[in-house]
Amino acid sequence: MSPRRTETGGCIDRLRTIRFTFDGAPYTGHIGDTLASALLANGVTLFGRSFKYHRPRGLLAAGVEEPNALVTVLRGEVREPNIPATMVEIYDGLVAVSQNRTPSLTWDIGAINQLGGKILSAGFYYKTFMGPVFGPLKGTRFWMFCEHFIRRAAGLGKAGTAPDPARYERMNAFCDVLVVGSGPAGLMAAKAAADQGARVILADLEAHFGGSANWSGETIDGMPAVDWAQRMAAQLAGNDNVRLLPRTTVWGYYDGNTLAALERVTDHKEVAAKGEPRQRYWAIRAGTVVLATGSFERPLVFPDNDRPGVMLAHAAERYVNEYGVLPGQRVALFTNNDSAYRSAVALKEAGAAVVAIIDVRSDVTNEMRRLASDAEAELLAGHAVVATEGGKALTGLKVQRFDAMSGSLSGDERSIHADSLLMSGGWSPTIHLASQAGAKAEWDPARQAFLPPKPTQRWIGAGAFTGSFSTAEAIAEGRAAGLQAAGGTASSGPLPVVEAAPGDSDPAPVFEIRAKGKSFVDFQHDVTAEDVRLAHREGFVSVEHLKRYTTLGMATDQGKNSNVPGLAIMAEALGKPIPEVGTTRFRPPYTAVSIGSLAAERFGDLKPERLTPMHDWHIANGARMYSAGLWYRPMIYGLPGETVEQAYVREARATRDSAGIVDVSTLGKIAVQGPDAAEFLDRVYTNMFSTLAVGKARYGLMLREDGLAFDDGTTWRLGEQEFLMTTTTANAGKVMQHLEYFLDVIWPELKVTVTSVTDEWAGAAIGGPNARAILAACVTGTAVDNATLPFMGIVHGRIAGVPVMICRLSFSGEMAFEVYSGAGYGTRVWEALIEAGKPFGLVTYGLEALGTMRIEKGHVTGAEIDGRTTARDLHLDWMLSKKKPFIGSAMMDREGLIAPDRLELVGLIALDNRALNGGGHIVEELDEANPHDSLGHITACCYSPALGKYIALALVKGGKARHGTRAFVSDPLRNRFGPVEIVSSHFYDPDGSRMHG
Amino acid sequence: MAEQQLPERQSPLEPDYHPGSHGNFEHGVDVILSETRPGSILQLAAWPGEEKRLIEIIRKVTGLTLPDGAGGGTSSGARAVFGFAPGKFTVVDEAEGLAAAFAGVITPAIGTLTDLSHGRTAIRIAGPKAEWVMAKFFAIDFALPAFPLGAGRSTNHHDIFAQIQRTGADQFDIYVFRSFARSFWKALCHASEEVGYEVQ
Amino acid sequence: MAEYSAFSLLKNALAGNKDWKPAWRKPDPKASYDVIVIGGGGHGLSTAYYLAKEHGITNVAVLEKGWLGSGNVGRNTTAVRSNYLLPQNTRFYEHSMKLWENLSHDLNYNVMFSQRGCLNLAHTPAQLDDYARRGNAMRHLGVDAELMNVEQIKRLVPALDVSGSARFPVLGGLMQPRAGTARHDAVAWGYARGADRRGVDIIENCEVIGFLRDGGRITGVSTTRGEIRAKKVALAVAGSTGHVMQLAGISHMPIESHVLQAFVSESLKPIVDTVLTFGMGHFYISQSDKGSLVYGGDLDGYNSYAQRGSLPIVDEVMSEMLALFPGLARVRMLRSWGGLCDMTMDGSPIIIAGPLPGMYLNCGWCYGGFKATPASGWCFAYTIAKDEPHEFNAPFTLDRFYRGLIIDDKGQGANPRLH
Amino acid sequence: MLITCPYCGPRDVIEFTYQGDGNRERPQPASQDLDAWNAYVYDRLNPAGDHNEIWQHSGGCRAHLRVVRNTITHEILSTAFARGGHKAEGRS
Repeated sequence: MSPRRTETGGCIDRLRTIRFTFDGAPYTGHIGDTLASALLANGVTLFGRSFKYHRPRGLLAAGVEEPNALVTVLRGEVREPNIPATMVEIYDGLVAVSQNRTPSLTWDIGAINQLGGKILSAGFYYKTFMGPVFGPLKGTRFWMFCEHFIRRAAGLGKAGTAPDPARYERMNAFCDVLVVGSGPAGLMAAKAAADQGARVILADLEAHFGGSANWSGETIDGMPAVDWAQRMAAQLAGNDNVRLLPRTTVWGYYDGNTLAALERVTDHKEVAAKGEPRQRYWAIRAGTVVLATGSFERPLVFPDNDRPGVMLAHAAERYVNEYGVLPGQRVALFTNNDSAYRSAVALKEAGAAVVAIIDVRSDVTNEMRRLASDAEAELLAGHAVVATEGGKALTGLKVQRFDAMSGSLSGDERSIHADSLLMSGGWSPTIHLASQAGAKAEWDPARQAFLPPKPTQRWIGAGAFTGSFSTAEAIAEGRAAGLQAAGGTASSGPLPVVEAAPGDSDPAPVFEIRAKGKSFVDFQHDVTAEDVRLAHREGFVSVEHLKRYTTLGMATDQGKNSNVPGLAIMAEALGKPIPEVGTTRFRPPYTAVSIGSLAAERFGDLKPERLTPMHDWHIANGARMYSAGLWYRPMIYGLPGETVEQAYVREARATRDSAGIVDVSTLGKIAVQGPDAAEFLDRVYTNMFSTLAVGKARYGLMLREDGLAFDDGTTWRLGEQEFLMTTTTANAGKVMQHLEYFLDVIWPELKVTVTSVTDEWAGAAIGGPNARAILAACVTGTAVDNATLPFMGIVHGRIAGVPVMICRLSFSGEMAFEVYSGAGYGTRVWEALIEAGKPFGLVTYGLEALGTMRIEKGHVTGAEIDGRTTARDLHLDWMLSKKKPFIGSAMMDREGLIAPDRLELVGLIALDNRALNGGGHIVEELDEANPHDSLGHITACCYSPALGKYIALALVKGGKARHGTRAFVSDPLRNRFGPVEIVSSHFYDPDGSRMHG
Repeated sequence: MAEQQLPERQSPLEPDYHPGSHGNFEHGVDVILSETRPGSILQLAAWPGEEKRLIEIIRKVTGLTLPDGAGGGTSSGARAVFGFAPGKFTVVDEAEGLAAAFAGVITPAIGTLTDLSHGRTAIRIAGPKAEWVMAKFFAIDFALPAFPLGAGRSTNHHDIFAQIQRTGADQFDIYVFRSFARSFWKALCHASEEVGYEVQ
Repeated sequence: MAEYSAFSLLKNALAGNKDWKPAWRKPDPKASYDVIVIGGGGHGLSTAYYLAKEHGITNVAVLEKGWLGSGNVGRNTTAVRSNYLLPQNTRFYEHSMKLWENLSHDLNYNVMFSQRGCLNLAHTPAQLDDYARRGNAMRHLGVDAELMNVEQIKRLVPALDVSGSARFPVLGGLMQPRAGTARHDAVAWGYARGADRRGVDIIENCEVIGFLRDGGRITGVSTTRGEIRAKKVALAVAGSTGHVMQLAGISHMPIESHVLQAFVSESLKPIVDTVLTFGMGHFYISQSDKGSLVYGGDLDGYNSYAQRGSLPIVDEVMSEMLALFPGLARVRMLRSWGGLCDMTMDGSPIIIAGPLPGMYLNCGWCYGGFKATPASGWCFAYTIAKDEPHEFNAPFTLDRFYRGLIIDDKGQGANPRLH
Repeated sequence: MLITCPYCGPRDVIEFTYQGDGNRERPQPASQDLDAWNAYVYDRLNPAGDHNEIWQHSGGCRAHLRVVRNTITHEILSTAFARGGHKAEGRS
């Protein structure tokens, strides 16, 4: 039997032993234990080291607010740092290690920081490390030198770099009533709402429903509260309209009554089942939320209140009643309120010696005196703890007479021998979610606590959350809240009867005992009461300044323990009431949330892959794929031993010599249909489409409203009222939204439907001198000669028995055709074309060759239409119709858009016969060492097999006026500098004789 | 067109379509996944004020009567129809060639017809955990009272746009863009592992 | 001797830290000033500081509606960089960078500017070319920039997934070595203290509720602490520009107020030693000296004055984070918050004399405001003192939108949520 | 945030794309009034309070909506089709 395990009691299964390790040492515990309770049962008192001073720390709490006992849980190489030991359910094989200590928890060299003491006061960083004004360490160097060491000393746990093999999932849930918290209030609320037929979700961050009923030792309806809670939970579990979510922390209250919750599905299991997520992220859209989140007990601030062995009183009650563990053998309690008396009795009943109850109040009720005597404890009313003793574990404490009104100490110090000191500084309702929902908390002077604000979203509070700390109140409020949330009004019979220890919920307004020594307010971040007063002295008096200057409340417990005591100390320094210092708005998350859970199903799968109908063919035929947005497109079809440049040069050359084929299925395609389709296109494009004949296509340019170039592509007139618009691959979605916006918002009178048909059609572009012959060899049902299929003409026919639509248009500058078929036939048609092309030496080509041929032709793409260029900049002004207004026409001639110094499209030829790089700049002066006065930049470049030169498209100031002149490419990032000639962007076949055939 | 027999279409799911039981199926298969491969998927759109006439045409051509209301729909064994946007409907038929049947009757005065038979991929999820698996992807309420039998919904999972029709108490047909279909299918299979799934 | 130094720290520690003075006074407002700066954030405070320091104008009040630094100076992700594409922006931010490099000494306040570099990751060859274009543009203006290859990146950030099997493999990146991070609150406090020591009145809890006018001219403000007159009234109110301009009768501006969320993780031992951005989405990350990962992503994408974020952006940011760092799935997000951004129609700021007589306007910082703090105040002070812009802020006019002289680093046009 | 699409019912904000200030009026297409065009393209009413906005249900029915939303509380006060014409018939 473990030294501190009680003989009986608790919700653990004593028949089932669990084996685990902590810092390499083997321990045992039972099912139902947390790592904290199991280690405590094994006599472990030292759990962690504090952030700044590396002081030894034990357990302060038993729940989610634990600031000291943070551990890293290991699963093989995968590390989960900074988890409170109080929230780790033990399982066989659990491996946990302590943090922020070198070399070990017991002997930590970081503890040397304690000698720094008052130098390391709040804000000390801001006042030093600035270094010399002159010399090698001027500027930021000295600080960065110091920072190097500071960074290594700071930080808590160590994150892993091994990819997490676990899966995370998101779940979208909808309910009428979400109940947060499953204490007596939450259970009653869930039951009442469920009885009304509402869809109910009940979530609790603990493994077992019941909340305080699991450890209060109270009696409800004649049975132990824990049994009552279990019975309630079992009843709820039997309802089809109730979803129970244990181990689920509701951490965010967002707009629209959307709540975010984290379910720890398998963290307590040795192994997950197949497909089971480690954690599940619930996004819950709730009709009404019942907040029954309870309250937190507050620590008291007094010298050396951080010594291992000093614990919150209710935490000790939880360890005893819920886990069957005594936090100490000789226990003293220190309180400013009645609740600690109940804790004293619980400890006594579990077998501890309660040596003293130190109460700051001199006026203690007879009821409390009776509880003190039940606990066989000496009652020291009107006293306070002024010191604790011991090293890494508490051995005793000192008390003095204390006047709660003045805060003054008097009389002699008295030593008390104890190995556990339990403190209670009153209770703060857990109002975080209500605060997140959008309103300011209100200070209640009687409760000495911030109470929830008036709801700004649809929620109802119940129980300790509202400041109603007794179980009887919780039960009544819970049922009322559940009824109201479900829209019911009927009273449902008598309420459960509670037998509980007496006690007044209002504490004495005492937060700090001022005596010599370090008194901690924020345990993890080592913020002391003196730090708070220093902040006051330096003017950091608003609550946010206090937080930011001292880091109070910024630790992993997010101020759950320190918020109110810190405010109280500042309020006293200012001589103002606490609410005038202010309260912080709580923001999500309520407790820290794993990043994996938030990425959820997108962890390891950030974006879907978009595949063309011929994708598998490309892969099977050696294509190297290029990721373009979400699409995958062939980059090259390389032969063994070929470089990328060799491959694309071969592909482009073969296309120009004979024929090449490329997958163009990714082009955006939009069906534009309806009686007003032509009129609509006239407004959308800079050029005319209403004049386009059926069965013909036309190249079109769109501007944005502000007059800059937006997108280009060909649009095909398939019928009087039916067009097929193509867009660039990258802009397909944007163009679609653009069109929809104008149809819905600006011109609702137009009868036009726009539909994305990108995925309906597989597209193959076949070009080159032999392209027509290849088509002729495989197309049936139509001729493809010049008369039947002239430039920009469209015909319908069949290839391999499949209907196809063929448009004669060219991006490569060759005689070329785009062949469209239903996507499900894409590969079939593609293969038929390749088969037909075999006698002609048809090559498949990828994006690189496509780009090469378009550069040779001087066609623009997204690299030139980059959101900053105009039609004129790109020499597309011939497309700007003067006969009609169009989107952007009114704005395109503003002074800045027609200024002579704008960047204009030109061609470049490398005169040193070396490759150019995209993003290289152009300069006039030969001054490689000192890059300056950029004239513009390269947008696209390649080796041109047609010209036998390295060429590029560029945007250059002066543009056409520089044709025929020389300049230099200046690319200091890649150490490339050399002469270029500026030429027209139409490098190849400028009069288009090849494509017109 | 319909007179000439057309070859079989290639499924976009092909290399990742593995019939059989998968995932945590030892404890039972809780969803069945399949690609239904309808021959015709059409989008019909009516101009404002012409919705009733279009609904009547749909009834005449398909025999399916659309219930009133946004997102209303119905399905028979071979055919299905549902509203997915104001004045817009998706009509699905097992057989190819449904577009031809509508071609003459949807006049320019009524609205437009767009053939999406190749452009959309139809995936069916059926079984007691269908709602559970669907809720992993889509932020809509799949409970029967909120999403009645036959009804359609337009929604998305990040980049993947989906039209969903409830074709059974425990069955949904999901229409996704063909180019995204394989990615979605893989994600759907992955998400179904937890409950055990069978691909038919 | 400097007020703050290692020596003074030791001396005070020996005295029990009882002798430290308030970082700035808490004066009541006077009836009039030469200059009123509305907005006690980073930009307002630095404006006051440089008015006093560079132009000898010390009869200045900074009016803050809440607590000093309660706006974006204390809500950002602390990155400082000057890696812009367009020369107008690069010149301005580089001026800021130079002020940053000496700021701690200048203010006698350690703002912890740490030049750990800023690395923009590229995931496609086209993106790498885009970054090269930007880096070369910087180099042609004398600003540091270099391309890093995958091996160099792996050495710099070992936790990063640079495997070719990633959905968006890392192909390289653009590094600005002199970029880095600073302690955001310290910047506000340092400027406040510096301005205060030079005679500027910093008045907290003083909300402007209207403007005083003489004819068309702005002659002061009415506040929750009474009327205050001034020869010049300067606005530096970050996300609230739309609202404050409405008080001055200007209802429309080329600005939308948007929320940008930011996140920090629990404290970890060092793992990310630079400022890093993801190229296939919108994600950036650094690690604070305390060990918290500090990161964020895209705007929520709609007008808001609420300083509260929406859930989809949280999910998006975390998803992108794990695409880069699959080992951090079990690290936990500890805090989140929202800051209000004045998003302009081209993503660049506005610093002008005007638009009303007697008024000076500094706004439109989108989410680049923190790194701009020194240069923004410096240029704004110049503009207020001289009644004309300095060449660094001359391009940042209000009428540039109408004249087509937009400075659109991202090329997104008049769509604020995309800048 | 949930926005109630008149066609699709309440949906998460993730399904919507913000299209900005709904008070702007586009000049007639042939208008040469550059001030009016500038105001339409660049100027925004940016109130702290109720705001008339355009949203597209881009991840749903793709209709554009006129939404009145409070920019301080994010409360949605009303939604309607931007196009008009189609009447919302309530959800089935």
